Amino acid sequence: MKTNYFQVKFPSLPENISLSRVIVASFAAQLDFTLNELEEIRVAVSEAVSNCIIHGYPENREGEISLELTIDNGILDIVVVDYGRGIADLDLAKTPAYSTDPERMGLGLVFMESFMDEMILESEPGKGTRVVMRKKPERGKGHGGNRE
Amino acid sequence: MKTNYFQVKFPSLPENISLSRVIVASFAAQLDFTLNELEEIRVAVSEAVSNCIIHGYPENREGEISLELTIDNGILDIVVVDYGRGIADLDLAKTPAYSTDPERMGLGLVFMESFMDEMILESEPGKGTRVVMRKKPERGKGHGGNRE
Amino acid sequence: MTIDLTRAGCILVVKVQGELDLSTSPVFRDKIETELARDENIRHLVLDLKDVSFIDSSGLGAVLGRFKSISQRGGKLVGVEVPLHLEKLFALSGLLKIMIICPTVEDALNTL
Amino acid sequence: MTIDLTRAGCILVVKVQGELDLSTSPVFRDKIETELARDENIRHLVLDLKDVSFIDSSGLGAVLGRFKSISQRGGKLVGVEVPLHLEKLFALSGLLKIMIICPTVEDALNTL
Ligand SMILES: Nc1ncnc2c1ncn2[C@@H]1O[C@H](COP(=O)(O)OP(=O)(O)O)[C@@H](O)[C@H]1O
Ligand SMILES: Nc1ncnc2c1ncn2[C@@H]1O[C@H](COP(=O)(O)OP(=O)(O)O)[C@@H](O)[C@H]1O
Repeated sequence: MKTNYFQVKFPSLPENISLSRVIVASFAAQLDFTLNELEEIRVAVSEAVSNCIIHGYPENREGEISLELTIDNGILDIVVVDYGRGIADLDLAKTPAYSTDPERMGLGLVFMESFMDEMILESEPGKGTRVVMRKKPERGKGHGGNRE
Repeated sequence: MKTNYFQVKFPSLPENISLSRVIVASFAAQLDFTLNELEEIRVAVSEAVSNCIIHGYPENREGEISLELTIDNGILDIVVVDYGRGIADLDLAKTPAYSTDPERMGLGLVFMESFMDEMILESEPGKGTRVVMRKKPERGKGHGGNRE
Repeated sequence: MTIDLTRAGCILVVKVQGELDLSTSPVFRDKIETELARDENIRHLVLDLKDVSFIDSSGLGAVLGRFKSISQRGGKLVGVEVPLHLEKLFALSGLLKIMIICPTVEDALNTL
Repeated sequence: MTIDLTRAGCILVVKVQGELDLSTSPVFRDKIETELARDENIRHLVLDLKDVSFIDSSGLGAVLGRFKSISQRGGKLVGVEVPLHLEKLFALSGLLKIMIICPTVEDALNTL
């Protein structure tokens, strides 16, 4: 299978979260993911994009979000970036139930980590945050990388 | 209603045409288009992206396609760009049933023109082609621009 | 997302359709809170989640918030017709420990 | 997109499901042309388009191509169960002038 990608940029408006889920689910469907895996990917992307909107650009400050999807060698890579507030303590941020917002559950990063095969969080306070996530279809695992 | 946009870049693979339709239909649904209008928009974008793949990057040459969607003041703008072969004679290209490919119907540009309110075709041979399309929901027409 | 509210005695039954995320949760919250504020006789909350096609941590947080409101009145939160993908997230988030799950609205009304 | 081929005497009935665009039309073309090449007794072509959710000029071109193939054998092309959005594009593209439209497969078989 050929390498494929979608690079998407959009403003941090809540109504764009559902569209980012639609895009990632349609793109990921080019691999042999189960419906359950596609659902997990949708949740992970929803959390990542929501975090950009709530935490990266707080108080409805409008900024740009970049969503980069790649399929290479049967593996889906997702990169979500904002150019906003950033995170000072990455380990603290990843702690289950930790949130800087009392109204929120602190489960976004936990969901991303448990629903994707890999999740890497990078951030520089004042510059922005970058989440890299990777997932390979369960059905393709153990059969070597490329199925074509 | 706030200004919104989606800027998308992807390689000229035929399997990406359906994804470009999904994106534009979901984005356009943020305006008050009828199902019939959404269908017309899907066809127009399908034609524009297909043209980039067949004519812009012929013989499966791989290149990048840019799809830019904007909603401003209740109007949808769509810009589709390739950096490929380009068109020497724009008026000839727009002639119904004209195609440089004997297997094709020569209706793509005709459909774009008749399904959208406005269509502008720009091109420089050897540099690429740019299609700008605009559509406003029929239900919003005659009521002034902005509904919020 | 759409929200339908109906009353059965002291129970408020809320039917949710569509996606429950950051963009739609405020509507979910406001519709229910407005109704709770309007009518002090409401004691329990039943959420019919059959047609919820998506939920994430923002949506789960909105459900937890309603649990808090209804607990303050000494009432219970019941989820009915919960799709499998939602139940999984309810379990992961700990919501299953605080809310009651029933198969149907009727079961919920009989249980409460 | 999926294609199902069935035979009724000298008629090849083709049921198409999904989207007919640049990416899927080659499959549509190849499946039908292979069958036509394999069996010279096929005379007419019936396309059941009920479950075609999308078509554009690439898909219309693929339908036109099949009209050409079947005409060369002296046969006819019939479209059945044509959804409204497809019929509109058939009309705009001129395809309605060369293909027969019938409500159902049965009607088509009785007409041919
Ligand atoms: N994109 C981001 N920009 C700034 N801070 C972030 C971002 N993503 C996460 N954080 C920080 O990490 C914390 C934990 O995030 P998360 O696990 O998603 O939970 P929640 O969104 O419920 O707070 C957030 O409360 C926030 O302080
Ligand atoms: N993006 C493009 N790059 C290069 N040439 C193009 C492009 N779009 C259209 N053309 C030219 O214009 C002609 C007419 O286009 P169109 O009306 O879409 O019909 P068709 O795609 O069936 O040929 C094409 O045959 C091609 O020569």
